[in-house]
Amino acid sequence: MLAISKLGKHFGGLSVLEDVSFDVPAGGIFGLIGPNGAGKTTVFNLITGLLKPSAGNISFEGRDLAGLAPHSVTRLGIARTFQNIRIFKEMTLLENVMIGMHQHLAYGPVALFLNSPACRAAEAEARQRALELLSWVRLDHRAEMLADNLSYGDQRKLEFARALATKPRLLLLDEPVAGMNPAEKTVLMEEIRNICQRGFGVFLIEHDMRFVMGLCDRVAVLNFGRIIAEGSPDEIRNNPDVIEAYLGREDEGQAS
Amino acid sequence: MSFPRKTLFLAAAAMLAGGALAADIKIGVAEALSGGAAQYGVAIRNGFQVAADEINAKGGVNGNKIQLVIEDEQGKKEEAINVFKKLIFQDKVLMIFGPTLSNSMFAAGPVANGAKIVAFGTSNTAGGITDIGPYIFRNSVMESDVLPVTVATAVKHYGIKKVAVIYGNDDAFTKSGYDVFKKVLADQKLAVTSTETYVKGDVDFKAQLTKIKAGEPDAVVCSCLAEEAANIMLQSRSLGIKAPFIGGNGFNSPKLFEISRLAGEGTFVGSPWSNVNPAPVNVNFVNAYKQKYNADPNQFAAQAYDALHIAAMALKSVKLSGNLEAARQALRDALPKVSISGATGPFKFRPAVTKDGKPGGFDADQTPFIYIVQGGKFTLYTGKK
Amino acid sequence: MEWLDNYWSTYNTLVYSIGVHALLALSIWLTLACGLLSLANAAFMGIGAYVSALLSLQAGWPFAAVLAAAGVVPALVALIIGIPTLRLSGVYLAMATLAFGEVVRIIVLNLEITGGPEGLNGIPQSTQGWHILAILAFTIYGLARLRRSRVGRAFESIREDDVAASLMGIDVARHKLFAFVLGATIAGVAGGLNAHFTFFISPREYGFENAVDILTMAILGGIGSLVGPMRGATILTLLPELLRFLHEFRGVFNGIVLVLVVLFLPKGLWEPRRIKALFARGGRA
Amino acid sequence: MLSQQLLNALTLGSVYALFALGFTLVFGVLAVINLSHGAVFMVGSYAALFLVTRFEMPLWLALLAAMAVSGMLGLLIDVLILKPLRARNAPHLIPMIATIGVAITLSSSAQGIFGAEILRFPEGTIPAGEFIIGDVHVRAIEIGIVGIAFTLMAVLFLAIRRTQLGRALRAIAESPKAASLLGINVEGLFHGTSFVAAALGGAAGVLIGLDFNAITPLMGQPILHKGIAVIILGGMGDIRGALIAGMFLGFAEVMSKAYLSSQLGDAVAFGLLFLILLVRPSGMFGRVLERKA
Repeated sequence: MLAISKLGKHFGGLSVLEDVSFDVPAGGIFGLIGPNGAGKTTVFNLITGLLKPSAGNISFEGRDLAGLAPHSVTRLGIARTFQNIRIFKEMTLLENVMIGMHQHLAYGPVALFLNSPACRAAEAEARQRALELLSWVRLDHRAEMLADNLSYGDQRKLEFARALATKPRLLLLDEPVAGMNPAEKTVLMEEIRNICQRGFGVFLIEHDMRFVMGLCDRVAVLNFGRIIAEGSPDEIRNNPDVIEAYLGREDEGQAS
Repeated sequence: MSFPRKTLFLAAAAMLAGGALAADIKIGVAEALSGGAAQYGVAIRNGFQVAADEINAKGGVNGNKIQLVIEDEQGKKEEAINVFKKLIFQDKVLMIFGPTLSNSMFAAGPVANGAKIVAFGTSNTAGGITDIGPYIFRNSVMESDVLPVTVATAVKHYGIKKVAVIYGNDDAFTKSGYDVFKKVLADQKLAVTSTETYVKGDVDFKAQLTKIKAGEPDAVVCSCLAEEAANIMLQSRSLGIKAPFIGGNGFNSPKLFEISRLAGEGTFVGSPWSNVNPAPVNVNFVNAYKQKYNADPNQFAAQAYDALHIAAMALKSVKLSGNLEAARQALRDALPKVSISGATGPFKFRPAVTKDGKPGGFDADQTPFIYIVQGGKFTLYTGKK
Repeated sequence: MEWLDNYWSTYNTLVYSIGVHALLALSIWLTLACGLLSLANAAFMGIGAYVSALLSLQAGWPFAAVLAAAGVVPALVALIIGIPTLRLSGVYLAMATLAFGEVVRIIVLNLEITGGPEGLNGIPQSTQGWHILAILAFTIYGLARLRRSRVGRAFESIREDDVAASLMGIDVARHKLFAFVLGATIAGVAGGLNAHFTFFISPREYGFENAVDILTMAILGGIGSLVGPMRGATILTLLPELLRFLHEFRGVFNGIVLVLVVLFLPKGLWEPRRIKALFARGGRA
Repeated sequence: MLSQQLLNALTLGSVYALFALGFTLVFGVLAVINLSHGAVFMVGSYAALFLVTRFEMPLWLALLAAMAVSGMLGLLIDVLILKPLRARNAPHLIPMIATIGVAITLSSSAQGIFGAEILRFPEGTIPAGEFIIGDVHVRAIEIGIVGIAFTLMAVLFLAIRRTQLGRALRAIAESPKAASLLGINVEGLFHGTSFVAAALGGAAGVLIGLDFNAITPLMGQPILHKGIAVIILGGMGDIRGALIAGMFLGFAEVMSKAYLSSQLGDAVAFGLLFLILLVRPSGMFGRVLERKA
C-alpha cells in the first residue's frame, strides 16, 4: 500500500535518515519502532509532504508522492495524528471533526451564498457524519464543547476522529500513547483495533515496545536513521540486533 | 501617572478659553490642533484668539461680541468635513475659518459651499481651492503671486544664471510651490542644474545636496516647509555650498532662522508678512501675541489675525436679524468689498478665475514684500547692496 | 423635524464613515481570521479610491461600474502580490505588506495621473447612504455565510495551526490567498465609497497610520465574530467626536485604549464565547 | 562627488544601524517587534533637550540621563505590557500591536507637552568642528555618530559572543523555556534587555537630534520604518546583520538618490525590503531561526 524505498533525509550536514526502505501492507496495523531521535517522526513528515526527501521515494497505492503538498497527500487518502497533539483548541469537537471533511464537502460559492438546499443538505450530512465519528471514540456527548477543555486522552481520541473524517485508507499515528498512563493506553489500544477493524490501514510509530508488540501485525525497527530489522512482532522480539540496539536501553527508559 | 489630572486641567482650560465669552456673533474655527498639521493649526488658532480679544476689548462689532467656536479637525479630511458640518448645522455659526491644510479644504469646502456659508481659508495656498465655489475665500497668498517677484528680485541682486531646485515631493504645499517655481524659472529663462526631492520626515539631505553642489548653481531654490528648510540650509553649508537660497512661503517662519542660524544668510523670501514689518498694526499684533502666548507669532498666526479683522470689517455692514441664512448670505456678499491694512499689509480680495468658467471664490490680492535674511533676521529688501 | 434634519446634515458623513470603516475592519477581519496580519489593506483601499476617482473624473463611468472597478483592481493586485507574499508568516508577512503599502503610496505620490501629493479633488459626491448600507449588508451576509461554511472552518483551523490544517486536506495557500484577495476587494470598494463622499483623496490617507487604524478597529472590536470589527469601527469612528474635550491629548487616549484592550481584553470588547467559557470554567480565563 | 556621497552613505548607514541596534536586540531576545522603539528614540531626544535647555546640563551628562530615562521607559513597557502578554502566551502579533499603542501614546503625549513645533539643541551644545579634505566635508558630530555606532556594535557583539551573559541571552533567543530550565533568570534578562535596548534607542535619539536639529514628536516614525527594513534585511536579532544592513540601506538610498533620482530613495528602501522578504525571509545574512516554544 505504502512503499518506501531508499529514503534519505539530511539537514545541512546532519544525516537523519539513510537508505530507509520498507512496505506498509494494506490492512492491518504496521509499527515503526525505534529509540527517541531515531528519525521516526521524520519518516512521517516525509510521507505527509511536510518535508522533502533528500533521496529515495515514497509511493502510495502506486502513486509517487514526490513534490506533493501536505493537503494533496491527505486527499490521496493518508491521514495522520501528531505526537504532541495538534487539535484546534478554540473550536468545538464537532467543528474539529468537520474540518477533516473539508475536501469531501463540495458546494460552490453561489450555493453557499444563497444557502441553497444542496448546500444545507451537505452541511447537515457532514454534521451527522461528524457526530458518528465522535461516537466511534465515545465523545459525541461533548460535541459542542471547546476542544481545549478535553482531557489529554480525550484530545487524542478527538485527533483520531478528526483524522478519520478525511476518509483515509491509511492512518498514520505518531506515538499515540505518549504521555498516557497504563489504563489509558489499554483504552486507546482498543480504539486503534476498532479503527483497523472498520477497514482503515494503520501505520504507527512508537517507542513503547510492549504497546507495539501487543498491537501490530508487522513491525520495522529504525535506529540511527537506518532500518535494522523488519518482521512480525515475534521475529523482532528475538532479533539480536534489535535487542542490542534498542531493547536494552528501552528497559532503562521504561524504568524511568 | 499625572496624565488624567493634567488632561482634565487642559481640557477645562481650553473649554474656558473657547466658551466663556458671552457673545453674539458665532464664528467657526476649524483648524488642526492635533496631529502633524498641529504646528500650523495651533498658531492659526492663536492668531484668531488674539484678534478676537482685541475686537471684543474694543466693544465688538457694532456692539456684538465675537465668539469663536473652535474645533479640532486633526488635519484629516473626514474630520474636516465632520467639523464643518457640526459648525454649520449644530453650532449655527455665521462663517467658518479653516481648515488648516489645502487637502482638508478640498474635502470640507464643498460642504460649506453647498450650505451657502463662507469658508475662509487662512493657510490654504494650493491652486484650485477657490474653484470649489463662490463661498470659498482665502487671504493666504498663492505662491504664483509671490514667487515671480521673489525670484526676479534675487536674480537681479545676485546676478543669478543657473539654479538648483529642492522640494518636498510628498506634500501638497511644497509640491505645488515647486510647480510654480518650475514655471517661474522657465519664464525667467534660468538654467536648472538639478532638481532634487525629499519626503516628509527626512532629516538627512546630504545625498541630494552633494548632487546640487556638483552642479555649482548660483542659488538654491527651495520649496520646503520650515523644519526641513532649516536642516537643508545647515547641511548645505556643512557640505560647502555657498550659494544663497530662494524660498517659498514655507520659509516664512522666524523659527526657520532661529534653527538655521547664520546658515540662512542672504536668503530671499517673498511673503505677505514678516515679524519685522514696522507697520503699527503689525507691531501691535506681534506684541499682543507675545504677551498672550509667550512665543513669537508666525505668518500663519498673522494671516489668521488679519482674516478675523477682515471678517469683522465685513460684519459691520451685515444686519444680524436672526435669520441665519440671510445673515450668512449678507456676510458672503459683504466680504469681497473689504479692504484693510493689516499685519500682513494692505489687503483686498480678487475674484478667482476658475478653470471651467463657473463662479468661483475669492483669492487674496496682496503685494508681497521681499525680504533678505541678514544677521539671522528678515530684513526688508530695499534694492541697495 | 428641523432638528432631525440638522442632526442628519451634521452627522451623515460621520455615519457614512462608520459604514466605510466597518467595511475596512471586515476586510482585515478576513485575513486575521486566517491568522494573517496584513498591513496592506490601507493600500488596497487607496488603490480602490484612486481607480474609482479616476474613472469618475476622467472616464465618466457610471457609479456602479466605478465601484465594481474599485473592487476588481485591488483584487487583481492582491492576487499578484499575494502568491509570493503569503508564504511568509507572522511578523514577516506584516512587514512585507507594510513595505508593499509604502511602495504603493510612493508610486501614487510620483504619478502624474494621480495628482501626486496634491491628490485628486472635485470627485463627484455619488455615494448615498443606502449604497453604503446595501454594500455593508451584502458583505456581512456573505461573510456570515462564509464563516459558517467549510471555508470559514478552514480559515479558523489555519489560524490555529496551519500545519494540522494542511494535513486535514485543506489547501492552506489557496485559502490564505482567497482571504487576502477578498479582503482587498472589500477594502477597495470601501475606498471607492469613501472617495465619493469626501470630494477629495490624497496619498497620505492610505499610509501606515491608516493601516494601523484599520487593524485597531478589528482588534478592539474583537475578531471572534463579524459584529466585533463593526463594533470596533463604530467606536473608533465615534470616539474622536466624543473625546473632543481632550484636545491635544486625544491621541494619548487612543493609544492607551489600544494597549489596555490588548492587555485585558485579548478577544476584543465583547466575546460571547469567551464570556460563556468564563462561566463554564469557573472564572479561569 | 563620489567620495562625498560615500561619506554621506556611511553616516546615514550608521544612523540606521544605531537605531536598529536596540530594535534588533529586543527582537532577538524577546521575539517582539517593538514598534514603540521609534517613540522611545524620540523620548530620548526630548529628555536630553529638556535637560540641556532647562538645567543647562552638560551634554555628556544629559546623554547619560536621557539613556536612563528611555531605558526606564523600556523597562516599564516590558514590565507593564510585554510581561503580562508573555505570561499569557499571547500570539506574537499581539505584543507588536500593544507596542503600536505605546508609540501612539508616547508621541501624542510629547505633542501635548512640548507642542508640535520642531525644536533643536541650543547652538554650541556640540563643537561645530568641521574637516575639509579635498572636496569632502566632514563634521565632528558625523564622526561621532559613525564612531559610536561601530563601537556599540562591536561591544554588543562581543558581549553576546564572548561573555556568560551573552551565552545566557543566546540560550533565551533559542528557547526561553529551555533557558529557564538551565537555571537562567529569563525574566530578569528580558527586563535587562528591554532596558538596554531602550537606552540605546534613547542614545540614538540624542545623537541624531544633535546631528539633524529636528526634534519633533513624530521624529521616530520615519526612522522606525527604516529600522524595520534594516532589521529584516540584517536578519532579526542579528547584531552584526543590523550594522551591515544599516550600511547597505544607507548606501542603497544615497546612491539611488545620487545617481538615479532623489524621488526613488524610499521606494528603493521599501522595494528592497519587500523583495528580500520574498526571496530570503530570514534576511540577507541571517539563517532561519524557528524559535522553539
